[in-house]
Amino acid sequence: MPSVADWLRGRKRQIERREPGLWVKCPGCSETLYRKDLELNLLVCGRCGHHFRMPAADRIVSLIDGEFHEIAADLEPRDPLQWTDVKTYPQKLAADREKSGAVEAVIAGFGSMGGIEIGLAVMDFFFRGGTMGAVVGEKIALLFEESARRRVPAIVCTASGGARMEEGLVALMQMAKTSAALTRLQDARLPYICVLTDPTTGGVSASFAFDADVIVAEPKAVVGFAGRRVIEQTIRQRLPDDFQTAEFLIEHGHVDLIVDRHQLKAQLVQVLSMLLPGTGAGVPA
Amino acid sequence: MPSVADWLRGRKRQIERREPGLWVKCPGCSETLYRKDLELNLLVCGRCGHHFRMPAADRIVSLIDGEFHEIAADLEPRDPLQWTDVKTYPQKLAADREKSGAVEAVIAGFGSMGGIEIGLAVMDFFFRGGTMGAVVGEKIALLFEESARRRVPAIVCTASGGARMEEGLVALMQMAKTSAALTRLQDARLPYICVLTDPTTGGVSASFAFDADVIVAEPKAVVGFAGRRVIEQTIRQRLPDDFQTAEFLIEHGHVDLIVDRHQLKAQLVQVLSMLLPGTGAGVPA
Amino acid sequence: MNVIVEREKGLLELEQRIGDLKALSEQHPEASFAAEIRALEEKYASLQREIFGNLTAWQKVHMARHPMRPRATAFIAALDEFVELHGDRAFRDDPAVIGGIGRLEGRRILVLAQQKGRDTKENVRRNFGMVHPEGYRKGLRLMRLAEKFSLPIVTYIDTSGADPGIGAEERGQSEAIAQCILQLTRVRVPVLAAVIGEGGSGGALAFGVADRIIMLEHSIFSIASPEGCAAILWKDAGKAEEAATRLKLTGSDLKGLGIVDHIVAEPLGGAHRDVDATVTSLLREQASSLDALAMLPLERLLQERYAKYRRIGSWQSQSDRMVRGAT
Amino acid sequence: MNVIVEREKGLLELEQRIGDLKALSEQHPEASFAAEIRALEEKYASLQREIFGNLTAWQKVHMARHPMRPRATAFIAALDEFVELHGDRAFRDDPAVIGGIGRLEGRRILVLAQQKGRDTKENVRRNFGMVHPEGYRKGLRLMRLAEKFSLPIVTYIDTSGADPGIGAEERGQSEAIAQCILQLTRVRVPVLAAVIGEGGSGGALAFGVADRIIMLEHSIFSIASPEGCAAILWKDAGKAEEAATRLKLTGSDLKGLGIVDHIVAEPLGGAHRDVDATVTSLLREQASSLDALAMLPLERLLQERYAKYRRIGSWQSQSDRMVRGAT
Ligand SMILES: [Zn+2]
Ligand SMILES: [Zn+2]
Repeated sequence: MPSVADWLRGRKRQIERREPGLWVKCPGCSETLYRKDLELNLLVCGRCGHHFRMPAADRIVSLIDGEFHEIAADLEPRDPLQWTDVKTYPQKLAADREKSGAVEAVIAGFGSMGGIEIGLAVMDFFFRGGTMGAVVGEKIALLFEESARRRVPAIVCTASGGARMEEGLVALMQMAKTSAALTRLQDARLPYICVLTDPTTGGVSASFAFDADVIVAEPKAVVGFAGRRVIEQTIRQRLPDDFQTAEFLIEHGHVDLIVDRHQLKAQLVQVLSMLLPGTGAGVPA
Repeated sequence: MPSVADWLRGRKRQIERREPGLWVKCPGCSETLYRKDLELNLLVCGRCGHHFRMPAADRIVSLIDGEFHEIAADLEPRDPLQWTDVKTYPQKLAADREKSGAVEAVIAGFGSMGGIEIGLAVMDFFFRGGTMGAVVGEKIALLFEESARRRVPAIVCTASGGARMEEGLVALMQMAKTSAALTRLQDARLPYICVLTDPTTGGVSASFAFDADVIVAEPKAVVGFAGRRVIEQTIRQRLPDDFQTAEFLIEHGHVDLIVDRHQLKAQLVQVLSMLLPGTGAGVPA
Repeated sequence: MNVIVEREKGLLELEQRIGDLKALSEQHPEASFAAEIRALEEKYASLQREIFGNLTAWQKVHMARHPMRPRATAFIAALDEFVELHGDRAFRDDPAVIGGIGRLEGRRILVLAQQKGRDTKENVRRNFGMVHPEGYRKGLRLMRLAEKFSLPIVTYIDTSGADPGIGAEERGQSEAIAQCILQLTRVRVPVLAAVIGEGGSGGALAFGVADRIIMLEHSIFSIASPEGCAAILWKDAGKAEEAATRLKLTGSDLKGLGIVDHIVAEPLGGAHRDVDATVTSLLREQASSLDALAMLPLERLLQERYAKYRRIGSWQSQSDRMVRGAT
Repeated sequence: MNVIVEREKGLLELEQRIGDLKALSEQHPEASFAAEIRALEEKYASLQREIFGNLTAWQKVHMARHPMRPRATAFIAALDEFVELHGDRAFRDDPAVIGGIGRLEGRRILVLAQQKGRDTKENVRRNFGMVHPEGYRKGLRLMRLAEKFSLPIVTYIDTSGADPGIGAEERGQSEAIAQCILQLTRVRVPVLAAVIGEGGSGGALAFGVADRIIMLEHSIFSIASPEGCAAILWKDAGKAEEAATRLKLTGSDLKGLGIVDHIVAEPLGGAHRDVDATVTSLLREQASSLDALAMLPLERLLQERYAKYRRIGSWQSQSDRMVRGAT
């Protein structure tokens, strides 16, 4: 297992490699925002509250108290189908690694949050659109198994376009692999909370994401099984703007809570403190 | 426990006391039917298939192979609220006893069906509209408990206007009593099949009826929680004719099967034979 | 027309007059209204006793339906902490049911409540507390959550009944209620129910099968509304008041029948006359009931729950007129 | 345009001519058409071998989608007995899913099938085999029934994917599929899946997590349709044929990847050319697989299922390029 220092070094690399530019335009209110301010505000627009997509490393820093012990950090995908479309799969992986600084679409590990020891996996939409191939499936499965072994709750923050097409049916089967591993945590009667972030669809939403004990969504996050474009092409009509948003989901009964990113850590700690026996609010188990 | 002969004597009394008249008009096709023919045809109109409501004793004869060992046959209601409206509760009970020949709105007992030992309870709409008071609740609860003890499946044929108002909250609580007893059968992993017959509503539909492993309905049986008139008064519009019918229910996903009365016994035997391990079709366990 | 609201009018008038006089006496400290004020206050107190000292069943029905009566939210707001959890994970989040995890004077609990509105707007949103199948299914989901994480279930009952509409029937109102009742009879955590307003029929019972049932003094729990009962059994809606009396739907009646365990007194004039005091009293009773239930080993708790429901309802035998059962 | 249907046209024409000649030769026993008939029959056989002897992935995609391909109902009809059980007990009975209890060569089983239509009318009713959330929830209910009564679960997979519509999203398509997958990973009875036509994406996998997976020779099982894959990865729907090849969606490809266990051969020309033979072959394979699974003690069965899915997918380590995993 890499040391905290190792992990932080990797994280820095990821943050440094972010696309450059001092200014960002907010898709919510069209305001031009100073990137540093935005980052200090957890990538939430200070004016309209728009939640920008968050790289996995930043999310982990925003949730974990201090040290984070990453697991399986050195896993890299193979190429089970020897895939080529306009590029080869290894070429695409290399490009995403270069662009995002991440080595895969999920970071998993252990740390404490508000004094409660947890297993935490955070998906990264900036790497292959957060798609799930064998490595993502393996890390999520390890998180569930290892959380059960350590007798700590697990939290997964999702952001994913679904199963990774370049790994074919091997990728689809990660839905079953992650679900099987989750049963270990369930059998141990340990809490599992899923945080749905923008966007979460397909093979991730239709497997471990919607199997959680408590499901939280970030405001306006788009979450669904089929993609918006696929549905529009099928039904040949435009969908309403709020379709598949967190607000749509809560009204239709699919998520427990919508939580602003600034309250997320406190809210997760509060929920865990009530699900775990023998804990006062915010007090370690 | 009364002997078979006792039970048959009671049954005959019930059949003899049926309202007189040689001819019956079919509500399905308006045909005038000869009562004897109708009874020989299991109270199903030979012309349009309309299923007439069936007294409990006739239903038992139509389902059980030979002997039927009734349980708790001698239970009679008390009057927990000392109820009076335009009549007293005991007066109403006496009148229904006289008219229907039944002593309460359910008959429960044990026998074999297609060679499979079962517990069977049949509700009787001709006694107090099949309403459930303490005695009905007790007999259903005994059926579940005793079936679990004997390790045989249970079948309940419902026909009920709901909980019996003259027994107040005591009657409502029979929903909890019967459900609690059902857990004994469930824990023993023994099949429980409910046969919904016309009409089944309120406290019966909202308790043990819809908790069954397999739910069968007779054609056109009206089954629901709220009564048709209550809903029409609430929403101030007329309901479609098929509302709350068996056909409506199967389309909306609430019943497994609609079975004609002539096929009912064979169908129940077939289902049980596949749910019970170690039985061939129609072969005793 | 709520008969309690009607009778309160005289009181409110007196309150107004006393208030006016007190204001006047502050503005004119030279004049002495003390005697007049005292007279009015005595009149007020005697009227209050007259009106509320001995409520009939029919009056309690109207107290239970009083528009100002505290709703489940009043009690939930007084918990140490509460996180609402939404949805049935299948069809809709039913606003007539509030569910979530919380802490009652330090005790971890799972809350399930039927919630009427406090005004017209909220009543429309909450469907006047009439639950749809998806509301019961949200409840069922949360009961399973409670069992998984060993959270005692605390319910608040306040509904005239389950929603009697087309959609509710289409989506299986019967099945939804049946599953809740079944689950509560077997759920492997303590269950504590509190009837805070109207407990109407199977729609209320879906959250009302419990190890202990508490009723606020002027709440009711009934197999049917007195109006509905009168229409069916007397075929005369005018007999609702008589039906209310005969149905034995008050807390003291039901304690007598062995169905209800504790009655929590309300302030003179009803819970809405002093919401804080009512909330405090109920929470204190809930805390002590939860502690009592927590003392029982789980298997004993489940056996006692089983025995309790198994016992409700009595009969006589045809042959020997032997009387059996507890009630 | 189905490429198999197109290629079959020449064959059907020959069949017609052979039939005509045979009829003629019966009417005119004096004339001898034997040589001509034999020549045509040889041509037919060689054309058949040419067309079907070595199908490409793309051709198999079209065989899997062939309008005459036997549906789940063809296999269910061949069971010793079958009782269909309807409904999710909450919202709707989804006709795209057929579930029920039956007996396969004497073995009690629970059947779960995705069902396309055999003609336009049935396709409309069955939504072309595209399942809604309530269809998956019917499946989930029946999986639990199977577990309760120790019935092995036998599934038939034949869907282009889960329904991609507004209602499906509103009612939680993701949750419904997720719960099915989860339940199949842990259900305490043997699970045997058979891909008989199209196995499309998560919507197929919802019934496809199994102890053993059988595929009919010309069925496919894919993460996405080749057309969808081409549109997304090439941004060119014209690349569907290439995508089909690259996706490794045929039975032999997937057996190579360790995902599929058995391939059941189809008659030359595809399952629809001899439905009875296909049905017989699949049922025989299912019966023997069920017997093999029944030999395993339950805990062993569950461990092996866990290990099987836990193993799918491999990776390399960044530092030492060490290769791990089975596939
Ligand atoms: Zn903004
Ligand atoms: Zn007729």
